[in-house]
Amino acid sequence: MGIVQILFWFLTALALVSALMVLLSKNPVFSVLWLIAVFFAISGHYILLNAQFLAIVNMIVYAGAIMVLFLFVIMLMNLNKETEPQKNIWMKIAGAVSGGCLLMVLISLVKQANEMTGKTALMKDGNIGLIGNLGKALFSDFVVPFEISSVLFLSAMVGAVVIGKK
Amino acid sequence: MTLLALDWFLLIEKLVLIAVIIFASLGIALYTTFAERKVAAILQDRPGPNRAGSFGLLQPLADGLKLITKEEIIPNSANKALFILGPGLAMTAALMTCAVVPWGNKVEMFGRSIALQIADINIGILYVFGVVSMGVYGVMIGGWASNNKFSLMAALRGASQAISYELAMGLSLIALLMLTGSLSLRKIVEQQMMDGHFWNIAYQPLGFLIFFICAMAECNRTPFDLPEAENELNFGYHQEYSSMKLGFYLFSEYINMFISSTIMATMFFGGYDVPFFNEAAHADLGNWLAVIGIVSLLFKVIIFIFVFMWIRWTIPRFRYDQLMNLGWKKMIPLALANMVITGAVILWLQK
Amino acid sequence: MPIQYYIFLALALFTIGIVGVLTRRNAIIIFMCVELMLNATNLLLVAFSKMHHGLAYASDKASLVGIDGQLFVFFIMVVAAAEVSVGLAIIVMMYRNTHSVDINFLNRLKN
Amino acid sequence: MNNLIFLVPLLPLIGFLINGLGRKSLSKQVIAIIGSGSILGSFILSVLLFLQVKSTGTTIVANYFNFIEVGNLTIPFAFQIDQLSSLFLLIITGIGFLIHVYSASYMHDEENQHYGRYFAYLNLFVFSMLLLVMGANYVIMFIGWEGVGLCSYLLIGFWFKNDSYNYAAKKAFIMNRIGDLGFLLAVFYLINKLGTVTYVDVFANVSKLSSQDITIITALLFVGAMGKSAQLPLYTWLPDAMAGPTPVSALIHAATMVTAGIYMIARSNILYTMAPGTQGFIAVVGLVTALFAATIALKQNDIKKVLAYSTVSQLGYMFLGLGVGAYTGAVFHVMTHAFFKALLFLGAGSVIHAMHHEQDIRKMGGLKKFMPITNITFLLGCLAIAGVPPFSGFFSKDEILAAAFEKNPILYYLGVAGALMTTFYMFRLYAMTFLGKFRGTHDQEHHLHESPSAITFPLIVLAILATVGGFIGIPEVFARESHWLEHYLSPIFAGSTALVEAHAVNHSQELLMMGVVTALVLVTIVFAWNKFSKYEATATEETGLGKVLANKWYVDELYDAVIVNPLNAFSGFLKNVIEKSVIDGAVSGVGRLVNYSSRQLRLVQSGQVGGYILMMVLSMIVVILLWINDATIIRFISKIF
Amino acid sequence: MQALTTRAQQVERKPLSFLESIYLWNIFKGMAITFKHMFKKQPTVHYPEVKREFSPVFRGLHVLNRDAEGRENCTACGLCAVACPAEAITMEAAERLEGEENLYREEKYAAKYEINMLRCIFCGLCEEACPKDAIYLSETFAPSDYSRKGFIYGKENLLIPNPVTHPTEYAAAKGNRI
Repeated sequence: MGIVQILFWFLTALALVSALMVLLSKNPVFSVLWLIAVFFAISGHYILLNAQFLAIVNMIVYAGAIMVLFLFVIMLMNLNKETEPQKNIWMKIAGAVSGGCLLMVLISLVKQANEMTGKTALMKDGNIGLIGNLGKALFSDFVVPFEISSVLFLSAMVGAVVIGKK
Repeated sequence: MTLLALDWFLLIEKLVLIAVIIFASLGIALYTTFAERKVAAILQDRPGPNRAGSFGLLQPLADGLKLITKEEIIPNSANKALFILGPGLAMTAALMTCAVVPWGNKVEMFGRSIALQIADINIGILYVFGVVSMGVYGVMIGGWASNNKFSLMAALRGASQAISYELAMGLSLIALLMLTGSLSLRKIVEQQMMDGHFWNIAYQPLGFLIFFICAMAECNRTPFDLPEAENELNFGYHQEYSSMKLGFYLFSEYINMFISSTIMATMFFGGYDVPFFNEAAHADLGNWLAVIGIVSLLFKVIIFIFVFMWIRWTIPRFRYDQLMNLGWKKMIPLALANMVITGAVILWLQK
Repeated sequence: MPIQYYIFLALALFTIGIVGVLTRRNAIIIFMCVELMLNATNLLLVAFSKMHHGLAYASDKASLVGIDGQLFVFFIMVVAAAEVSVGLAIIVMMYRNTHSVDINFLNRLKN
Repeated sequence: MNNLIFLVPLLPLIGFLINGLGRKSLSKQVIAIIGSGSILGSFILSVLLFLQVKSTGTTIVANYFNFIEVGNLTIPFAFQIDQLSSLFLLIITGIGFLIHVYSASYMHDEENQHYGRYFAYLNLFVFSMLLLVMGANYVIMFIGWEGVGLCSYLLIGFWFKNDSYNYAAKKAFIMNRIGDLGFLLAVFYLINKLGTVTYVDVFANVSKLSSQDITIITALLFVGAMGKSAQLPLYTWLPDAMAGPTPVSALIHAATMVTAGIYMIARSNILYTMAPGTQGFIAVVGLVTALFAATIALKQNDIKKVLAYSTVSQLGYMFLGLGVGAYTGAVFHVMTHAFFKALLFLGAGSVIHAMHHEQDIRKMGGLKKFMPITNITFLLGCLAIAGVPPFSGFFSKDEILAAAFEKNPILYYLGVAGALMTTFYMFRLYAMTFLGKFRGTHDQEHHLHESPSAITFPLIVLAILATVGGFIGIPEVFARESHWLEHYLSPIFAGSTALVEAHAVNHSQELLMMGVVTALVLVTIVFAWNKFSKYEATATEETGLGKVLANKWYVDELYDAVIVNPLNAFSGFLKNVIEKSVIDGAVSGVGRLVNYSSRQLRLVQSGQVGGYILMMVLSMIVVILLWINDATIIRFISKIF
Repeated sequence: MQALTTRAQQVERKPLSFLESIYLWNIFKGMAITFKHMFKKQPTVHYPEVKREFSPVFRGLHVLNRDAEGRENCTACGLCAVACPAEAITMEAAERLEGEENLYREEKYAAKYEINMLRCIFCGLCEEACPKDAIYLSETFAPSDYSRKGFIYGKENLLIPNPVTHPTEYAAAKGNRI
């Protein structure tokens, strides 16, 4: 087991445990922090896949900006364990069971998909994850979506301000 | 990422490097606290601390000792885990930044060529931003976990300040990155060292100014020290902290200052480049070249730290609305304008 | 690594997101679970992009096959950020009106 | 020229849009200019088209787009310009233009907004009528057919603040609807049998139809014509339609709309020629209508009512002509009738205008000296309608009567009787209005004056036309090959004439008949003139037949008793019993059932987003399970447990 | 509103001009000012090593004097207590017994003499009032203690060392007086 494998399994375990803890934490602030841990784990996976740019963008955008917003909101609303609304236990069980069924069905689906067997993801080689290549592709082939997404951002910003000002 | 290859010598080398850099950072931060007091005294026509050791040089140790031996108080209603996590996060985030800074040229040692940089990654400066954005969590978590309204307010104040100024900071750097065409800090330094190239400050004075101001805000230095305004705003996010946890917060701030000075020196002032000295022509100096480089970098850093302090002891703090106005209405448009102008000039020169 | 590992990991994360949406009542947590699901897909996209790239890489080292997958991830992040800004604004509005973030109060669909 | 055809109906449509939308902002002058100008444009184009058709003699079919395309059925939006339609175009646009000019002055007292509305309706009417005439198939014709119905409703109820006018408008609309149903059924029948409604195709494939089919189609079409052209028993709307402004009466109820039925039958002449049964029926209905309406007209005192019944009567003559196969005669009469009836209506309008909306002829008299132009033109119109040679009515009516004589002398004699009655009531009307001494109030007398030139100009033009219009159809008796109209229309009726063997009445007999009829007419004129020029208002009640006639044979009452009241009672029964208990019961029962089951189902709709998402996830699972191979999934699941 | 005094001035609140709103120029001016101070002479006296000269009329802690033979001058007349505006001085008198002549100069002496240093305002009136030169204010200052009680100085704190037995301490305590 090389260092890549070790890191892979470590990050996978971290991601899954943290993701579960997002659900299981009673306190929303802990949920946010666990979710940040998930994002870190996923960023780690990106680094393993040599998608450096995405790794760091994931960190800046998700962990650095989006989750800060979540924290802001939660802290300003003063949400904590006591005020956390809880679902009735049967609903929780139903949700968990149906989710588990979905996972099982999906996994069986993937297991029997012949296209996916024997394929591997290239780990640390390959330069497509580097910022130079991504930038070239982004500003040549994907420049229109890029501009449109900037417009989307602007409108989202305006929307957020308008909603928030009411 | 060479880090992941199972090259044990490399691993040891990097570990040693990490240890050295971390301890150096801590030491420098330690003495920055001392310098702060000394500079304040000098600017105010006072001698400053001079009791512990000659010229008070042992003062930081005494301070540290005092912080460590003080009683640790964790408020009853505080969230214990997060209360401890907060300063730890702040410290970690502060220290993690040094990973991508090139401290000097390569040194030849034990038959290996060792780069004085923990990791020369493709996305160097982005990494710095990523880590800096993590720094917000230390403040927020600490402020929230204290379970104190004033701490929470200060934490939110600090977080929104950090986020606001991070934007302008990034934008101001984009203009510079257009010039360099690379995100790797080492590449940026090497470009500045080349013949016929001036330091980037010559090309990007406005960008540097914006970056400098934003760095000051990121470090919560006066005039942007709203998050920790002691008497005026009922202390800051660390109001409930005492002892070493408070020390961590204060320390992380000084480390931040040190690191941001380093980044500024690297990005705009040639890093370990010695002015008017052609390194390439003096290859015979061997490892001493690296030492000269490190000294040069540290010298620049010290000047920056001094400027930080100088400003702190000159300027009163902004009001919060002024701070936000400055960030959003002045800095960001300026940075954008700088970006557009730089882009236009680059295009014009390239035809 | 075998691509299936990544698929399973992404599926597991995705399912955890779904279970979170199903079992929690806090609108913010549900929103976070949606983000989790988005991230699961992002991970899968990157893995697939590297899988396709790996096939092309064997013959051509400079090949850019699979780069679009990573760009999709980039756009997903953009959309997610926009979504979060608006979504959180909505949640804040909701909190102002109902003084709660419990989605069970949002049962206007009923009438 | 051919590519300008679409402009002919388009101009009035544009006029309609401008006037309709700008009725509040445009000045009256502009509205009048737009309204009349668009019609004038159409008229000029129509003249050009007419000249082209006249010189080349070809039929132009302009195909624009496919109006309906379902399965095998393709109904193009197409215009057909041939001899018949070009002639009608001339009548519609020409008289329409004159009436527009007339209206510009006549309606000048209206508010700006209503003035614009009036012209918009008028233009829309002309547009619909042009569509009706120009359409190359029955469906386009039907669009125009419905359009004129709509416009007549709108125009009759133009003064919508008066309830009785609205009632009249509704009556016209409903009567027309009854007829339209027949038309629509005929079109469906055609589509069913032939799969096409285009004239050319239909007439070419007539031989494929059995005689029964043709009879049914023609009968149904005739029902449509009965409604539109006010034939017995669907005529009662026309007299009531006098509620509208007088120019409207002139345009719709004299010159154009009511002739739509004639046009339609003339257009489908081949079908009718092949259905002798229907033709006989038409002849009888036409004759009965002619006599019936004439008798009513004898005793009417409302100037417009007299004219309205005379219109019904004249339409009856036209149908008589159609029924006896004198298609040319019928069309000829349409044309001359358009001239003199428009003239008479406009003259009546002029009188009414001068009398400040007094329509009772008993309160008029002696208007001759106040309104010389109106007097003369009205007199010319009366002479024309009475059939005094050489006025236009003489030629056209004579042609129809001659054809009727060929068919059956009884038809002829009755027709002559009707013509004499026509002469009598027209001169009664003339004498009571213009001769003698004024019987109105002093105030009215003070204000009596000749109408402005915008009113008299159309009168003069129409009077000239009514006088000389007959010369396009001089009978064979007087000069060989002199019947220009017959010659011109011969391509249209070629199919019919080929089917019916020509047996002309010999000339001496015809001349004798003409002489006798003319003499009788002149006698009647003298009689009526003398009788009514010295008319004095008496308070005596009409008795006997006079009362019956004055009350229009009690037809409206009869309809009320026979149709309306039972229908009302039946509707009441349906409404109160069937609707309430049966239909409402069923509907409410279904509603209650749905309500109940919804209330049970509503429990699923908790409004909780979580519940919905749970459902979503479960259905996803089900879909995937259905999609992937069952065997593998079972194997997989059994492996897990 | 009518101004109450003529001294009231309207504060001008103009919006900042562009240059001002950038802050930079004024910041540089301020920084130049602080930078100048780096080169100013420090007025600090490095106290324990360097002491500032007292003025001749400096009034420090009280001292109960002895004469050259080591006898207490005080006769417990109470004039100092009367003179004291802060009423900080109390005393109890006692008669000199046989064999105590070497201790007290007069036949009456202060058996107990207390000054509350927390009340004392160091005005020096006691010194003025004393007919025997028994009390005077020294150059010693800034006493420190852990409790308020410690600031009630008794004779043991106030008495000057005996010039006969402890001549050096006496000299030090006496300072440059007389």
